[in-house]
Formats: sequence, structure tokens, C-alpha cells
Amino acid sequence: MFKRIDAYIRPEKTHAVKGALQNAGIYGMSFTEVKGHGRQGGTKLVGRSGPYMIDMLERIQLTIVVSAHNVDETVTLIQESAATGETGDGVIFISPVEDVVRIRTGERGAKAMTYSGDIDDRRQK
Amino acid sequence: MFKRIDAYIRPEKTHAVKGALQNAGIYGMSFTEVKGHGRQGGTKLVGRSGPYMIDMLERIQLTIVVSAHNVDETVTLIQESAATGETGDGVIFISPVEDVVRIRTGERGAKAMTYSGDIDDRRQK
Amino acid sequence: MFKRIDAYIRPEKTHAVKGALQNAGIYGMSFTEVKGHGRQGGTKLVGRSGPYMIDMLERIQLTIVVSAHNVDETVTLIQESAATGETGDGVIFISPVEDVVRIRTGERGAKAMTYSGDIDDRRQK
Amino acid sequence: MNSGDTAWVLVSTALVTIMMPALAFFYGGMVRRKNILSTLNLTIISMAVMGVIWVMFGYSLAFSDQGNGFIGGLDKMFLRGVTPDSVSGSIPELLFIAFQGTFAMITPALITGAFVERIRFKSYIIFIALWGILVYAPVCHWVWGPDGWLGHGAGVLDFAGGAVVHITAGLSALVFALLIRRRQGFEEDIITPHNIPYTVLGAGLLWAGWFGFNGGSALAADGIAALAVVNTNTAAAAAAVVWMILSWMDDGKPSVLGIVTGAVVGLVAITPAAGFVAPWAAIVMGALAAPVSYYAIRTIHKMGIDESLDVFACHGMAGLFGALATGIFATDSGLVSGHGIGQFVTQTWSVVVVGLYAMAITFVLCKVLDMTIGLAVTDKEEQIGLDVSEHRERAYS
Amino acid sequence: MNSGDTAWVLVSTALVTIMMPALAFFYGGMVRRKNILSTLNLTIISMAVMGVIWVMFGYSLAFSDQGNGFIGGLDKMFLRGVTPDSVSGSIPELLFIAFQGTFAMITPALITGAFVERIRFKSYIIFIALWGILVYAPVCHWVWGPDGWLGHGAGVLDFAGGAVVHITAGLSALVFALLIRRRQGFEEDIITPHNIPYTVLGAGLLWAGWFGFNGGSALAADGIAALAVVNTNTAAAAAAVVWMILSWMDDGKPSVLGIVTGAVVGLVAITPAAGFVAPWAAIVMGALAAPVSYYAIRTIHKMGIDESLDVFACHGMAGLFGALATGIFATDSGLVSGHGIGQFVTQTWSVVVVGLYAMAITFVLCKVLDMTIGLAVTDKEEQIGLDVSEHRERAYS
Amino acid sequence: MNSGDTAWVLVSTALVTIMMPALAFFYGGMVRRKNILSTLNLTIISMAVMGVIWVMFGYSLAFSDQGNGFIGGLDKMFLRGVTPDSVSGSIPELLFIAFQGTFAMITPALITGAFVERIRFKSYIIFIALWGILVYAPVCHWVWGPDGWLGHGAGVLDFAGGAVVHITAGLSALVFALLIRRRQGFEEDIITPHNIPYTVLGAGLLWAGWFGFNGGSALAADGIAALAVVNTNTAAAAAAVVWMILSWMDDGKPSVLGIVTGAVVGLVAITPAAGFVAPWAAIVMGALAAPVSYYAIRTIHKMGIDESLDVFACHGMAGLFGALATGIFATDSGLVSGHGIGQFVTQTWSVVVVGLYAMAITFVLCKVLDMTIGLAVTDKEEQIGLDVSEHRERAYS
Ligand SMILES: Nc1ncnc2c1ncn2[C@@H]1O[C@H](COP(=O)(O)OP(=O)(O)O)[C@@H](O)[C@H]1O
Ligand SMILES: Nc1ncnc2c1ncn2[C@@H]1O[C@H](COP(=O)(O)OP(=O)(O)O)[C@@H](O)[C@H]1O
Ligand SMILES: Nc1ncnc2c1ncn2[C@@H]1O[C@H](COP(=O)(O)OP(=O)(O)O)[C@@H](O)[C@H]1O
Repeated sequence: MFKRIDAYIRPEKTHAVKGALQNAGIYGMSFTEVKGHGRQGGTKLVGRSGPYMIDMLERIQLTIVVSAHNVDETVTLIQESAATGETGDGVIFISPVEDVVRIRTGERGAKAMTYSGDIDDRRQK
Repeated sequence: MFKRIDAYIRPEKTHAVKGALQNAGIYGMSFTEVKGHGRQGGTKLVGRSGPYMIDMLERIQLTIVVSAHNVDETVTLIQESAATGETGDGVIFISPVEDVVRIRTGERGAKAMTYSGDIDDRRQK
Repeated sequence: MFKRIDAYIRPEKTHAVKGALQNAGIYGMSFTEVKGHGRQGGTKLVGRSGPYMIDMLERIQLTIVVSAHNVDETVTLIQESAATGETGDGVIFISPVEDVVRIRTGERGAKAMTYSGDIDDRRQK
Repeated sequence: MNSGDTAWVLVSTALVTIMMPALAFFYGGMVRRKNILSTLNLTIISMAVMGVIWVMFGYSLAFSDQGNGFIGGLDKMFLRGVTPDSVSGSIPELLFIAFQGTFAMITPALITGAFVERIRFKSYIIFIALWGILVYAPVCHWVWGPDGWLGHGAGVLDFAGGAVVHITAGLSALVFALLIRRRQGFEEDIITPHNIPYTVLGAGLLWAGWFGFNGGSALAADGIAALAVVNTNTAAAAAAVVWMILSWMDDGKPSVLGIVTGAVVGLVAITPAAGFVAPWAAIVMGALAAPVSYYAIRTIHKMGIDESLDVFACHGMAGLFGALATGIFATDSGLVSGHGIGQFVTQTWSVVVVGLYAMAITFVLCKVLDMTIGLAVTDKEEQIGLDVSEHRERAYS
Repeated sequence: MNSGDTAWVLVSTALVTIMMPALAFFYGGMVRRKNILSTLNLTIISMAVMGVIWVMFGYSLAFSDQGNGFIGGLDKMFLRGVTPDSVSGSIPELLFIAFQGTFAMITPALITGAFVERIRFKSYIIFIALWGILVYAPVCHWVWGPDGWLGHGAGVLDFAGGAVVHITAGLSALVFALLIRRRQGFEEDIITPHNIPYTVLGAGLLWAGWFGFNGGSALAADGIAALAVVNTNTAAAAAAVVWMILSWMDDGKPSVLGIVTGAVVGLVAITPAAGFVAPWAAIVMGALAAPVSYYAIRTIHKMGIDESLDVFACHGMAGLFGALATGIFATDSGLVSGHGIGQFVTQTWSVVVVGLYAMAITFVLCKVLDMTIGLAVTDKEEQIGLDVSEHRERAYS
Repeated sequence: MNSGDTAWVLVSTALVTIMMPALAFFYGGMVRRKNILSTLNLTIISMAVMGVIWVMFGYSLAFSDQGNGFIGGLDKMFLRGVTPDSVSGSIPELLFIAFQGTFAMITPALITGAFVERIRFKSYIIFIALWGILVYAPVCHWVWGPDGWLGHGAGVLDFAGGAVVHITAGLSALVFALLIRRRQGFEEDIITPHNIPYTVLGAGLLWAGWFGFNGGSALAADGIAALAVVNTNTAAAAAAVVWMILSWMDDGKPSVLGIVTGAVVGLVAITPAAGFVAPWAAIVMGALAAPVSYYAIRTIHKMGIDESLDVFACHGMAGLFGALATGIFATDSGLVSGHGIGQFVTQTWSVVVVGLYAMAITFVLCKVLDMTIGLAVTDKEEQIGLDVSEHRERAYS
């Protein structure tokens, strides 16, 4: 019914991704600063005694829970706005979410997920 | 069998939520600093050249893995202790967890989840 | 098909765990700084007016998404390299992941997960 | 006019000014990150507000000789009549004004440690302006004014402000803390410093700046200034060592926050005595001041008083101790040099008078502010943090 | 040679040197964390490059009397002929060289606020070297040189560098900002300061260091130096208070970043006037400088110009204001003391000349650098951050 | 007694004191966040312990003339007999004591860079106390004592502590690093600085403070002090520029950490020569010191020695280089001014003697401490971090 989308993106892409999602009416999301390691070997930094490799790079983990029917659109938006074409662009993981509770109201499930003006709301119009 | 509960709460509520859970015998949990975006549009800050909007607010992501039968109680405790009634209170997501491993002992599954004095232990008494 | 492994480990073990995983050909992973609370009650710090207890300890959350058939090996590697035998070693959670997308290429599923030289690649040889 | 003396007091003015960002960071490191800008700003605004007031009429109230033993006249408002050629001792009067002005700017800022993380900024700004006028200026006049009833009159010794600065600030802090509500979470001990390195930086710069504070109070570049600097350094060092030992014994490990607190306490304690006692006495005074403040902190805390950054314990108690010890160790008049108990008695009753006066005025100011604007922000504002709720700013991003 | 004067100018040299890390942190706090090292380094490298150039030939160009009214000779290259016994007024010439050298080191660094977060380091280093030689040294000679056509010739008053330092830097900053591309995200207002406490620390140390900047410019430890210090402190305080009020009224809350910006603006404005005006005038000048820069910032921002850290508004505009106000308030020649409009007129046309000259040279330098090396890094480098892309370093971990 | 000289040395005392928090932050920025308080504290405790020891008997051992060429007498213990009227040259003896005391306080702190992130605090505190007494005080006496066999006797030139401060500290650091175990992870190159801005702040304040260190060593406000300040500034600037070029060539980008390291190396190198050489020679010395330390760092690192913050390379090597170069460039006795090789020879053997002596004592101290208390914490304590394991504190939250 709901899916959790975790995207690991370049920090400098955060603004673009957020913009793309919001334009599409996807509002709820959370950003976490992480250090990532992947296909990209790492990067060379320079210290006092010369260069050294850093193999943990700064990445932003973007977590969005959406209704199942919005997964594809969301993933596509993220993938397109976050890609540069170079190693290190990151990955997106999709996993199941069983229920959603809105803290303010205690509402559960689909009700807790709907925003006025969000992607579903727009579709209906 | 296990569920993962991810709650995005206001930072100033962290202490209250932690207290409520502990009183109920729910001990294992992890807190992450995130920036969130949701129904709440953002907040106005003031810089040198005047006010500007920040649309990413500081939130704490609280992650708790519990046995399935404790989900409802846990969620209720979080929801009640984290709510202020104003936009921005946040959301709780419940997702499936298939297995649990305790690093210290290598134990798996239910065994890895039980604490002496925790919620289940108390129930039995 | 894919599993997400979330391990909460001691910060000082990060390097060892990362090394163990890489030696085995497991490359993709993300690290997040969290504060954790668990069986270990906390630790005593000293302030100006005497000692006080901290009940949230620094932990590293290690998130790795792997193909289902690699879960056991990955979990064992983490568990062994992160354990000290003392309370506070942490836990590992395994949860389902339904799909994986590589941002750079847009590839999905198994294809998005394979690295040349990674654990699966090595097995084939 | 002596150019060497002038040079030294000019620099001392700069050194005391450096103490202000130093104090701001000393305090700022101990609050939570959501209140760091608010805390820094309390000191900065004290500089700004008192800086203006001092020139307008503060200096005149404190140092004009056209008043009486209790308060100066208003003849030097806006520094009327003071020219670059006006002289005060061997230095330009304008320099005396500048140097003394820095004391007036930093003293109210010392109090801020009492109420960080919940003070309503509007109340604060009114408080310091009035406190500067009603407490600082008169007490300064009593002790250092040309015809002050305590200094000139009764012969109280206060080299660089044990009474004028630290006792007034420290005791006012206690009163303020008793009248403003405590911080949420204070009871549960969950308020932890967000950046102790800031506090260490502040303490380090305070240490150096204090050479200007105490040494500059000689108002000359001479042997007394040198004595004051030696004593200042020595007392800070001794108090830091003793504090380290105390925390090591009590808690099993030597606390860094404790060590730098010790250094500051040593600096406070030697302030009234800096130019009056011998270096060996500075060791003794520093070494004894440490336990005085150390146990005061723990006592206040146990009593459940949220005097948040221990201004009373560190400035009030160490200032009181230093003022009394001056009566004991002063080379020219103290007990141990065989001059009898007279100076000690004078020191004692005078600090009681100064302390009570500061507490009384602070009490009235706080009560009035509490009943009108309110001393503290709301609970919710406190939870959000004063940086956002009082200033709409975030310190870090 | 007077040892008191020498002592004071020695210290002033150290105080101005403290202003350089202070400036670096004042600016550094306002950039994003990915650019902090780059920003700090812009100031540090200005110290290094100008420090060497000054001894090589900068001092000679600025202060040798073997040139003409427009530029000094090259006879003092590598300080040839200057010995510890050489005297300049009542202090060693070597000390005059050191003190003036710190001005030459900090002035180009002021400009850096205009183009942080996107400047190409290679271009920057060439720019400041040439700017130091082509703008700073000549203007310094015009105003302060032994036979400078503006100071010695036309009687322009510039106590500590309103024109020489702040107008040259502030107006060059504007030109530079117009010629280099804006930062990505500037339009969307998403560039937020990463560490405002750094900015407060910087401002606090600048405040104290400025006593050396302005007070040391008396080149003696006397009543004028004291006057300069009193005025410096007072103007800073007044401007901080007024800025607080402005931001409180406009935005509902008093901004801490605003308050410290106000203090710096007050310091800038009083610079040309510090030893020439009475303390009451320092209050007025500080109080008026605040709105000048305050509205300048908002105007520049609204015009869509990414003059990133407001060097033009804070240094250029406040420097201009201060230079003109000197013609109004100067005790010995200003308008309000009844000396007619003469000084004001001189001040006016001279700052126009200095401003236009600095802008013209900066324009040419920027254009040439833009066409050759490029002024800004690539978009991608900017996104990654200059610390990594220009220095292969990470500030924090 | 000259008030101008007194003013300048008073301030120099404050400036050297500012160098101590500066040093703490210079070092602290380069360690990991879990060890920042520990690292800062190493310097603070050196201030405290040596501050007390200096007054107790350190000064007497170093400067009393009642001893012999190798060590002073104990007649001035607790500064017995020294009054505000006692004079040393043209300044109060108390001031000489204070100024020299700051040198004794900072020198042991320099060594701490060698063993940060693993030193056992208890061992450290014993080490510095003994090192201060057994190495610093005697060497100080040899070189600067009234009848010291190196300075007064052999005519060694050491203006502000090339041998006394930097060679003793730098060579002791090397020995210490060889005797304490390396940090875990040193081999894998995974130990990265946690806050380079702290290091930049430290370097900036060190730069300014060094004017007091070197300039104050003239013990007068005169042309020699001015010369020392010009040279200090110039050498720092030149070394920073050269280091920038070296790192730019080697690694493709100019390193900010490298640039500020270069500045500090320039400051070290000029220290023994500051008042003896001409400014052009300061450029040469700064420019040459940079590669000396630059390649020393890389060599030591390649040899697998974990001399963690490069004290040997930056202080030892640059100190040695500076001491030798003094024999070459000294205006009154050096090689290039045509005074033959005599001074250079004296410089050479004297620094060898001082270096060997410091190394020998440090070796014995370390061995004894290692066999008793242990030099390093346990592996587990190191992993947890020294802030928690040695002080039960957390720097940030
Ligand atoms: N299997 C994985 N599990 C968790 N995080 C991953 C995984 N693979 C990649 N990541 C995250 O994605 C980031 C980018 O991955 P990387 O392989 O470098 O990108 P690319 O696929 O473009 O080569 C990593 O730094 C890490 O944070
Ligand atoms: N769909 C979502 N996915 C991930 N995080 C979310 C989502 N919706 C909300 N959040 C998190 O919850 C926080 C509060 O959400 P918000 O919508 O502002 O609260 P409210 O429901 O009370 O209006 C957000 O800042 C964000 O961190
Ligand atoms: N149920 C849980 N949900 C989420 N995180 C947990 C849970 N249990 C433990 N953790 C994380 O693991 C860390 C270590 O757990 P702890 O119980 O102290 O270890 P141990 O099992 O070795 O006693 C905690 O600090 C927390 O971050």
C-alpha cells in the first residue's frame, strides 16, 4: 500500500531533487547526511604529509514514503534530477511500508498520507 | 514477526518520547538528526538582507524495531508523547523486519530482541 | 530478492567492519551517525557540578542493501567484526527491499546491484 | 602625561575588549546549540548598550567629582569638557574613560550566565541598561570614584574590581536565577554543553585578556602593573591545578571543563588583590579559591537552583573570597604582614554592603520586569530554542 | 624616538594582525561549510602575499619620498637603508613599516567577501598582488605619503583609512561582484551561513583589534590615540544598537548577525574620523552609518547583485559615509564646528577620485583575468565546494 | 625603569599568553573529534603546571645569578626578594619574570603535538613538570642566564628561543614519538583532522602573538623590537607563500593546512634571528625554512614514525635551520655580512649540544614513565577517544 523510497544522492543535487519532487506535488520527505561507499572508489584529498584516499564520501539519504501507485513517478523524478552520469551518482531502494500514522491527528493509513494540493489531489482534478 | 517503526518528530519532543517509551519498557531505539519537509511549509528566518524561508526543518528520526505484537502500543506512545497539535508534528511509518541479530552474542530472532525488564518481560509477570 | 541490512555498531568499529566487508567484495554501503539507546544503560560523564548519566550513546548505523543470497554472509561478517563481547555492541536488522535503481544509469533490479569485482562476480569465477 | 603608561592602558583597553568575545564563547560553549547565538548576543549587546551609556552619562555618574560620596555628578555627560589634553593621573582622561568603559561593558555580561537559554531578550536589554546605571555606576563610584565613600572614604582595597565587578555581578546573578524560572530538563540533568572547545577558547583568551584587566588597573606601566600580571597568571595557574585535583579525586578523572573553570576562578579571586599581594600569596589565593567555587557549584546545584553557568559560584564566591583575602594578604595593610585585622574588617563589611546593594536592586528590577514583560520566554519558545524564537536565526547549517 | 609611542604602535601592529584571522572568521561563518577553508584562506594568503610584497617594494611605492605626489620611489625596495635606528616621527621607521604593512595585508582581504564560494584561487592570488600594487600602494601614497597629492596636497582628512582602506576595498568589491558570475542558488535564497558563531567571534576580535587600527594611526600613545579608541568603541556600540532596532522593526526580531554587522559598520564609519571628532559625534556617526549600510545591503540584494558578504554596503558605503561625515564633524575643520563647508567639499571630491580609481583598476584587472584564467570556478566545482575542488581538503570530519 | 619598554613587555606577555589557546586550537583542529578536549587540555595544563612551577623555583633555576654557568641558584624561589621596585634592564624584574614565564609555559605545550590522541594524561603531567625543570630551565639558563655558558659564555645568538624553545621542544617531540606507540590507523592513513578552521584560527592568532614572542624579546620598545616584528611578519609570509607553491606543485592544489603550517614554520625559523638580521634575510630564511620542514614532514611520515602533528619537522627542523641561519645572516657577526664563519660554527655546535641534551633527558623520562605508569592509554581507551576515557567529557553535543 505504501512504499518507502531511500535515495542516496550527491549533496550538491539535493536542491534539484527537492525541487523536482515538489513540482510534482510530492511534499513529505526527510534528508539525512550520510557517508557512502560504493562503486566509486573514493576521492583523493591532501594532508600535510601528502595525498591520501578518502573512501567514504558525503551523500544525502533522501527518504520518502509514498502510496504504492506513486512509486514509479517518484523514482523517475529522483533518478532524473539526481543523475550526472558519473560514477558516484548513487542508488535508490524501494521497500514496503505497512502503515502510516500522522502524529498530529493520530490518523492512519491513506488518510495520513494525503495533503491538499499533493500529487494525488492534483490527479483527481 | 518484527516491525520497524520510524517516527519523524520535533527535536524538542525527543526527551518526552524517549521517556514515554522507557516507562513502558521499550528500551532499544536509535535517534538520527534529519532535515524534514512536509505539510508544514517551512519557517521564516532572517538574514542580513531580510527574511527568507527555510523549507527543511530539523527533525529527529526515531527508529525502533519491536516485535509485531508491540507495534500498536509503541506507536500510540510515540504519537501521544510527540503531538503538539500543530502542523509539523510529523509522521510514523511501520515496515516489516525479517530478522534481528544481536551483535554481542550472535543470537537471532526473538531471543535477540528480549531484554530482562522490557515490555514483554513485564507482561509475563 | 534484495534485503536491507541495518547494523547499529560502535563508532570505533566502523573501520574494522568496513574492511571486513570490502575484503569479501561487498562494496555498496552507507554510514549514518546516530545516537542509540539499548540494553546498555548509558555512560557516566562528568560536568561542572559532578557526574551525570548520558543514556544516548554514539553509534554508527550501517545500511547495506544486498541480494538475498548474500544476506547471511554479510550479517556474519558484520557481527564478527563489530563484536567486542560487551554490552552495547548493537544489533542488526534485516528487512525486505523490493527494488533497486541505479541513478547514474536508471538500471533496475539485479543489474543495478552488480559490481565488477564484487562478491557475486568473485563467486562466479 | 606619560607615553609608556598611556601605551599600556591603551592596550589594556583592547585586552579587556578581547575578554568580551572570550566571555561570550566561554559561556556559549556551555549552552545547547539551539541557544548559542542568543547566549553570544547577550554579551555583545551588553558591549553595545553599555558602550553608548558610558559615554552618555555612565562615566559621569561613576567618576565625576561634582557629586558626592555616593554618586558622581552629571557634568561630564557626553564627556563634556574632556579633550585629548585632559589628563587623569599620568594618562589622558579619555583613556581612563575608555579603559573604565570596558569594565562597565563586561560586568553586566558576566551576569548573563545565570539565565541563558530562557531569558526574554527584551527584558534582558532593559535589565542591563538599568543595572548598569543603578548598580554598576554607583558601586564603581563608591569604590573608585574620586570621593567614593568606600574606597576614598573607608579605605577599601579593590585593585581591579573584586567588589565593583565580580561581587556585584555574581550576587546579582544569584538573585536573578532565583526569580526566573528554571530551564526545562534542568532537574533531569539532560542539559549538556554543546561545544566545550568554545569554552576552552574563551577561557584561554580570558586568561590573556585579564592581564589587561588587572595589570591595566595599575593605570601605569610600572612595577605594580608587572606585579599584577605575575599574580594574575600565578593565581589562574594555581586554581586550575587545584580544580583538576578536586575533580580527579571526586569523579575519577580530571575534567577539562573543570580545569578551565578553575583558571577563571583563580583570575576572579586575584582581581581585588592583584597589585597588593606578593606572588606567593597569589598561589595561596588561587589554590584556595578553587575549592570555594568548586563546592559552591555543587551546593547550588544540589539546592535545585538553576543558576545556569555558575556565575554566583565562580564570580560571586571567588570575588568575595578574593576581597576578604586581600585584607589578609595585602603587603601594606594585611593581616599576615602584621598590620592587624583592620583591613580585613573593612573588606568584610564593605563587600557585604556592596553585595546587599546589588542584590536589592537586582531583586527590584527582576520583580518589575517579571510582572510586566516577563523574565523568561514561554516553554514552547524555550523548547524551540532562543536562536530561532528570539532572533529567527540558526547558528549552524 | 619615544618608547611609549613605540610600544603602542608595536602593539597596534599586533592588534591589526589579530584582525586578519578575525576577518577570516567573520567572513567564514557566513559561507557554506563546503567553502569555509577556501574563504579563510583568501585572507591568509592576502597576509602572505602582501606581507612579502610590502617589504619588497610596496612600502617604497607607498611611502618613499623619492617619487612624486602620485607614487613613491623605488629607493626603499627591500627596505634598503632602513636600520633599527631610522626614525619616523617618534617611532622607529621599521615600526612604521610594520604597522602600515598590516594595513596593506588586510585591505585586499576585505574585498574577498564579494566573491567567496566561487572565486578561482589562481585568479584571486594574481588579483590581490596586482591590486595591492596598483590600487593600494598608490592611494596610500596619495593620502598618507609624505608628498601625497590628496593628503599633503589637498588636505584630505583620513585618520585611519576610510578612503585608503574601506572605500578602495568596498568599491572594488562591487565591481568584482558585477563581473564575476553569481553563486548558484543565490536567486532562490538558499545559501545560508554555516556557522554564525564564527562570525560573532570574528566581529568581537575585530572590535578589539580596531583599537589598534584606529588608535595606532595616531602613531603615538597620547590623547589623540585615546580619543580614537573612545570614538572607535562608541561608534561600534551605537551602530550595533541602531542595527538591532532596524532589524527588530523590520523583521519582528533583532538579528544577531545584524547586530555584529552593525558593530563592524560602526567601526568602518569612524575610521576616517577617529582622531578628529568628539565622542558625541562618534555616537551620531555610528548611529547614522547603521541605516546607510543596512539599506544598502537590502538594495544591492534586491537588485540581484551577488556581492556575497556585503563588502560594498559595509565597507564601501560606511567608508564613504565616514569620510564625508569627517568633513562635517571634524573638530578642527568640520562644518558643525563652524569651519565652513571647505573640508566637506575636499572630502567629497577626494573620495570620488579614490573610488573611481579603485573601480577602474579593478574593472581592468577583472576583465583581463576573466578573459584569461577565468574569475570563477566551473559550476561543478562550485557545487562540490571550493575546499575540495580548489584545495583538496575538507574542513570538518 | 622605562615605562615605554615596560608597556611593550607587559603586552608581549599577554601576546605570548594568547599564543597558548592559539597553539591549543592549532593542534586541536588536527585531531579527531573524540580527542579534541584532551588535546586542548594538554596545552592548558602546561600553562597551569609550569605557571606555578615558574614562580616556585623555575625562574630561580633559569635566571638567578647565584648558581653557575649550567644552572641558576635557588635563592629566588617563590620570587623571594623580588619587589615591584626590582629592576631588570629597563623593566621591572617582575615583568621579566612574567614574560619569561610565558615561554616556560608554552614550550612544553609545543611537544604535545607528538603524542596527541593516545597519551596517558597522568604520564603527561609528570612529564611536563620534569621536562620543564630538567630541560627547559637549564637550557634557558645556558643561553639566556646571566652567566649561561652558551649565551654569555660562548656567544651563541638566540634572539627569542630558536634553541631554548623550538629545538628543545622539537627534538624532544621526536624522541617521545619514537618511544610511545603509534596511533591505531596511522598506517592506513585514516586519521583526518576534524576541524581545520580551528587550525587556521590558531595559526592566525599565533602569527600575531609571535610579535610579542619575538618583539618582546628585545625587552624594550625600540628599533630592535621593531626589526624583530618586521622580520617575524615577513618570514611568516614568505614561508606561507613557498609552502603554498610546494603543495601546489606536488599535489596539484595549494593546501590550506599547508599554507598555515608554512606560516608557523616561518615564525619558528625567524625566532632565533628576529632582532639580528635584516628584513631581506627574513624573506630568505622564511622561504628556505618552508622546504626544510615540508620535506621533513614527508620523510618522517614515510619512515612510519607517528610524530602526530609534526613538531619535530615544524619546530625542531625549522628551529635548527633558523639557529644555523642566524650564524649566516646576522648583521653584526654573520657570514654574509663578512664576519667569517665563527658565529656559524658557534651556532652549530651549540644547537647540537642543546638538541642532544633535550633528547637525552626526554629519553630517560619517557623510558621511566613507560615502565611505570605507561606512556599511552590502552587500545580500547584510544578507540573510545581520550575525551571520554581520560576526562569523561564530550566536546560536542
Ligand atoms: N548496496 C548499497 N547499500 C547501501 N548504500 C549504497 C549501496 N550502494 C551504493 N550506496 C550508496 O550510494 C552511494 C553512491 O554509490 P556508487 O556506487 O558510488 O554510485 P554509482 O552507482 O553511480 O557508481 C554510495 O556512496 C552509498 O552511499
Ligand atoms: N512522506 C514522508 N516521507 C518521509 N518523511 C516524511 C513524510 N512526510 C513527513 N515526513 C517527515 O515528517 C516531518 C513532519 O511532517 P509534516 O507534514 O510537516 O507534519 P504534519 O503532518 O504535522 O503537518 C517532515 O519534516 C519530514 O521529516
Ligand atoms: N530495538 C532497537 N531498535 C533500534 N535500535 C536499536 C534497538 N536495539 C538496539 N538498538 C541500537 O543498538 C545499539 C546498541 O544496543 P545495546 O542494546 O546497547 O547493545 P547490546 O545488545 O550489545 O547490549 C543502541 O545504542 C541502539 O542504537
